[in-house]
Amino acid sequence: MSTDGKFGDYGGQYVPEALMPAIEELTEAYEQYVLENKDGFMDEFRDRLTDFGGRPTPLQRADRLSERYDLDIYLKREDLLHGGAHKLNNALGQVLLAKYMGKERIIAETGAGQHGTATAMAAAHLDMPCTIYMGERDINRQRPNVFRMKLNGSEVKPVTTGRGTLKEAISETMRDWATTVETTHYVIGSIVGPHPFPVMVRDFQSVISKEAREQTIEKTGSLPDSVIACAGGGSNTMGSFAKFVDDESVSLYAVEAGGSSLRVDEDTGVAPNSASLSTGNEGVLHGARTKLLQDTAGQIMESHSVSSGLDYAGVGPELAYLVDTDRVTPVTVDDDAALEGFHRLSQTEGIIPALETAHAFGYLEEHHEELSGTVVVNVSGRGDKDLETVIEETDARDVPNAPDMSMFSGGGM
Amino acid sequence: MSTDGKFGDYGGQYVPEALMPAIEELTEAYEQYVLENKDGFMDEFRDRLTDFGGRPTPLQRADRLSERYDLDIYLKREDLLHGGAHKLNNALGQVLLAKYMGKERIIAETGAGQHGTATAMAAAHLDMPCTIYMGERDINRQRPNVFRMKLNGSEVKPVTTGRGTLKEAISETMRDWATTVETTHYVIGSIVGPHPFPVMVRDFQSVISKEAREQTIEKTGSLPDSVIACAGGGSNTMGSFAKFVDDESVSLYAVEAGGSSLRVDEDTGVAPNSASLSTGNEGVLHGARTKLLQDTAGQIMESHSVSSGLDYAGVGPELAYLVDTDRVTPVTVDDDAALEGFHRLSQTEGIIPALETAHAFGYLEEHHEELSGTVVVNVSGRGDKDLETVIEETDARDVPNAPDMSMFSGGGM
Amino acid sequence: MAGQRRSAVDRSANSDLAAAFEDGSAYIPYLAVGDPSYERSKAYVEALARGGADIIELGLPFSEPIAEGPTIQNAIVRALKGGMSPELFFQFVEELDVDVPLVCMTYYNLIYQYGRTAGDGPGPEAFVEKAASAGISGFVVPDLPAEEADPLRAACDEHGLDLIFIVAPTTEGDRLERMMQRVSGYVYVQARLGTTGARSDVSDQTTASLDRLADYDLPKAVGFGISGGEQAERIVANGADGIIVGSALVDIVANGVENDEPTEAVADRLETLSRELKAGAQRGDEARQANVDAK
Amino acid sequence: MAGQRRSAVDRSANSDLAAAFEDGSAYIPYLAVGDPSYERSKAYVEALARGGADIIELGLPFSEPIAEGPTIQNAIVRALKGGMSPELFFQFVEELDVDVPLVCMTYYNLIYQYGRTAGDGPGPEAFVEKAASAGISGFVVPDLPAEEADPLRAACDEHGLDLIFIVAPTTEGDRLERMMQRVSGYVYVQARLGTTGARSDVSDQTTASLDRLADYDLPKAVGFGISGGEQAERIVANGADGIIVGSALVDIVANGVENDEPTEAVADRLETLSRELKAGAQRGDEARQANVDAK
Ligand SMILES: Cc1ncc(COP(=O)(O)O)c(C=O)c1O
Ligand SMILES: Cc1ncc(COP(=O)(O)O)c(C=O)c1O
Repeated sequence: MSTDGKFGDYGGQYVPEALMPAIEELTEAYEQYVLENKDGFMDEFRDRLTDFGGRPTPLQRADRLSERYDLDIYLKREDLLHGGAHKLNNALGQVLLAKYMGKERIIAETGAGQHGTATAMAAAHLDMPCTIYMGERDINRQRPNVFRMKLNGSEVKPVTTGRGTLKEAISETMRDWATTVETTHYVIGSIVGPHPFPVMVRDFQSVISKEAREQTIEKTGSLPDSVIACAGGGSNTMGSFAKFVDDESVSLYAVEAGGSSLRVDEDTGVAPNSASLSTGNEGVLHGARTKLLQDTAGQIMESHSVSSGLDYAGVGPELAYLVDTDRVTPVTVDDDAALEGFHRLSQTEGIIPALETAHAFGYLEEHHEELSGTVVVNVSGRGDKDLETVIEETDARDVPNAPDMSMFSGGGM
Repeated sequence: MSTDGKFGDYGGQYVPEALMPAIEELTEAYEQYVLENKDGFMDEFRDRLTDFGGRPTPLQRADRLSERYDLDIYLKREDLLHGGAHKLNNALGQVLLAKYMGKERIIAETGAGQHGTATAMAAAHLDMPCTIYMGERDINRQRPNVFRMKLNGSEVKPVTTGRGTLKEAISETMRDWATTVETTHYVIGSIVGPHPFPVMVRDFQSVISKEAREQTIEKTGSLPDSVIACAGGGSNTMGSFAKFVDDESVSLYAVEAGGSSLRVDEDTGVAPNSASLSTGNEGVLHGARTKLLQDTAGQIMESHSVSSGLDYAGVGPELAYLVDTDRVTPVTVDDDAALEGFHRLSQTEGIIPALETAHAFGYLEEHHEELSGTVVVNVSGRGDKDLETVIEETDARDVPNAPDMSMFSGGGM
Repeated sequence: MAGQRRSAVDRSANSDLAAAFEDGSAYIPYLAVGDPSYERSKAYVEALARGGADIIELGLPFSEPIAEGPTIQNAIVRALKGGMSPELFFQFVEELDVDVPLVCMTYYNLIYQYGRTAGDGPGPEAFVEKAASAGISGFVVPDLPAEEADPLRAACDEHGLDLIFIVAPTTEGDRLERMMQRVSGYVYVQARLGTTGARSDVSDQTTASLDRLADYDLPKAVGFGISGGEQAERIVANGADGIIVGSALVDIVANGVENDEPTEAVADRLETLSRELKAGAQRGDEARQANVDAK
Repeated sequence: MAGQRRSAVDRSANSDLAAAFEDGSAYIPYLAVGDPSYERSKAYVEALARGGADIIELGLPFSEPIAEGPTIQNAIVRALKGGMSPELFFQFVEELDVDVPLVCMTYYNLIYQYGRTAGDGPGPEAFVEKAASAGISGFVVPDLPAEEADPLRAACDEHGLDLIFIVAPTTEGDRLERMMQRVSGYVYVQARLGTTGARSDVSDQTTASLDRLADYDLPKAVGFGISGGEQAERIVANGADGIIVGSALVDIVANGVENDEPTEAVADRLETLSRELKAGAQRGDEARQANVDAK
């Protein structure tokens, strides 16, 4: 697995000069602390993931879904991680690394607020001052998460440029970093950004597949036939795939947000989806060369997904590479099917998934006949954060398997 | 530990005659399945708690609190259990038991909605139709939880009698049970109600202290000096204490909701607290003899707490007995101190606790000087469900350690 | 009523209640005391007596009436709002101008707590003593199964009061035996599963319960869901020694409250329904007698 | 400017940019092309030339300008809203009626993508070729560090264009060396950490950077935060070979938009500030000369 920052032509370090020394410093820290366990960094990281984070998360057989699809379906329960999503694996790793590096302050961007809340929790836990940048529009869509960050003592800075979503928040965080780089570490939220972020975030998240691989063998006696994970930036995805990449018999499916349509209008610059792996093409965004949703001129498009955590125009360079080399199969699930998947998992397994995660279950429903044997699905997060959106979106369309929600529609939660 | 339904004079089976056969049937099922592991019931229960629930939950050293109080503080992380509170230990056990008993339907009451959501999750997981009774007023205070129950496929029935809170919901569920007792199991939410509920719920919850005891010995080489848990009905409390009761060196503190004042006005029938152990007296409620908040005539009082999960006028008979025999020390923490505890844990450890749980941290702050050595605090649940209440209540009073929340006050979440 | 009987009542029961079943089947109405006010409630109870009640069950309202359906729950809420309390209840009983035995129906906590108020410490003795002196003949306590009843039974014995138990459709075998060893006065046969409330059908469960009780030498009064004369007739014809009627009467009180009717109008309707029920029960007696004669 | 110099530019650079530094220090203003519209923007850029610009940096707006502060970000948003695109940018350059060398400042994705549009597949060649033919003399690409620059450097070499790099206060050692091996035209010395934006102080970081660069034989233009003539003077006096001014000029454009001012009024103010900056730079030249003469 690459650690030199390039995945074929993807990856790299396309950042302002002012950040390059920090990125070099971080690369060195990554190599020493993460790869070589200097000062016992990785030991402390694993201990804290266990005690603070709640690892290992279970691999649960989904009895009712298995029966429905005549498959052996196992759920990797990252929704049980502290904070309610896989995001803490990375946030805790990076905040701890910043501490080992002697940094005094943490900054991070957040879209849906999941990475922001994970970072705020980790920063509180490790006593690091923390500022989170969040698009103003996202702030309004995800108020509970904003509140959680503040409760954990983080400062939340609204980003008003552009559409006020994740893309703008990342840009703004990079600007802060360019100004404060000597004392500050930027905790990026997915396997995106300049090297060493994509490999470092992957390494922190790969605990998912490390555990899932062992757990599947323990429970079934062999490797799974397929692993399915949703893909926004791709951190839960690569986390779920990393330790299976060398197992050639294991099919890997990255489920992207198909939004309302896969048709990308390059002329008007609007992508009604967030399927960068499936419909994007090569370009440079936020520090890395990767697959992007961009218009013909190279301007980044406004992406769309019912789940704000998948609503990003780029994707991790490593995933782009694994797709090009046919190791990972990119697939898409649209908003409607994701909502159905959300309701299905809630009703049949008693697990309310994040809307991001729900895409993976939408895929299962639509393509289970193409799968066989043992299937591991990563439950990247829980859906508590999405209740408001689910009420609105379920109300706005006809979701056949939704419960009656008339008592909720209209009023706030 | 008692399994005959009496704890000294407490406990018993004060229920309508129509329910007695069901209670006898349940007692027999409890003895066979739970105590004797008939048909491997306890094995399946433990497996499902592990894979579906996420057990064991960690015992985490709270570094920053330990430093603050010069104690060795460990957190038992029940907030990481699926659903976000200890409630699933019990709900999963009872729904599974109902299945083993051949019941076709589940009913439950809920106050804050935590037991209701846990039951709804367990019922979905085990494919059992489920109806949850909830006071109308609680429905309005806890909409996200109502929505979660519905998402899991449960029916939520509003209870409009009385004040529309937990007390009324329990009564209403008993009424349903009296009508449908042959096919239906009533999943009670705490260590209250007629025998065998108090012992059965305790046994399902005692996994908390079983793990915590082993984990403390593993981490510190010896037993803790004290165990602290909040007490509403007392299920997380007895769950945290059960395996320590015979360890006489371990002090056990049950932290009750002091509300706005400990003064109980028996003449007007209003208790501005929910401290049944500390301020109540003996009586019979919801099937058991125990300590109650009641007026001079024996009418049950309107209790109060900022945390709806503690807002109950009774308490488990076993706890009442352990208090009378001086094994458990009942203590109280008022609304203000609980809110401060909420903010303190959020900021110093990166864990946003349930308002119920926050009471335990309020106690720690106010009485840490009386404690020594190793202290285990049960983090009975996470606070996501309480965000709205915290905004309102923090806004309404002066909480010195609260973050600036002006952007939230007024508007909904 | 002959044959190989197991005697359920060796204890010396209050003779009032037994007497009420001597002239054919008994009509036993229930109202919540204090619903909707002390004074009106008194007028209503007196109307029941005028309507032919043989025994009256007086509900002492408890804040958590887990055995009641919505009709009686609401009555209890109204009575509590109106200020009803154990002390006022006893005053009510003392002041009541009726000539039939009175049974107090309430929940155990009120009985249990009364000792504490009286300065005796908790326990049923003080309540029973006070009830006896106020003129109560017996108790029905829906949340007190036979297993928990010994202290109350002992206090009743001491003061010569009856303790009535409810036999549910699900009560049988050892449990039934245990209960029959403790019951006195009459047996309250619960017509069907569930809580109180007026319904129009009479369940098979009633007949089955009466059959199970056939061997016990004690009046069996059937309650839960009786609302009219024909029902009363059928139930008595089927073997009941009495009928207990609550929700159908409480409905009249509730209507009175809702429509702001004068006390006398409500009382008249209570009296009228009582007459209908009593007449139905009497027809039932005749049918049963005809049956016996025919054999 | 003598002594033991390391030659940074062995490559054959575009001679226009070098020439601009020959008559004393260069004044290098920046504006975002298309802000707030194509036509107005043209008038503004021409005003810069009238005001004494020696080189003009023309911003081709990119949707994610991660190196810009709020002032230039907003300019970019205005320009994009106004429809600015790479094609229009080149048309703009072709139509522009000024007599100074033009540098294109943009982000790498636009350069990289242009090949795809042109049918070549992604890569910088097509963009550089087009830029050269439209009359661009060089590039500044803020998100392209030396490590990723080889393809663009090669394309520039092929078309005789310069590639300017930004030296940050934190750039030193191997990294500085790597950059200086690839830079041509001039070095953009970033006056302080952070993003673009007008500020009134000149940091010590500027002096330190100029010192680190002293041994390299290439004009050093200082930018980031220069807003007035006195600042320009001080910076040049301290050893800068040129001053780059962006946000202070963009502020004038922004004010024009906000207050709905006519194009000429805004252009006049841009010209006036340009004269002030140019004059300041010239005073700086004189001070430096006096210094040299004094030695
Ligand atoms: C639960 C959950 N899953 C998935 C994602 C998508 O991110 P990634 O693709 O990096 O895992 C998010 C992002 O917020 C998330 O919250
Ligand atoms: C998180 C949490 N803790 C504690 C309680 C109180 O219940 P118990 O005392 O039975 O543990 C509740 C009840 O809802 C709860 O949600």
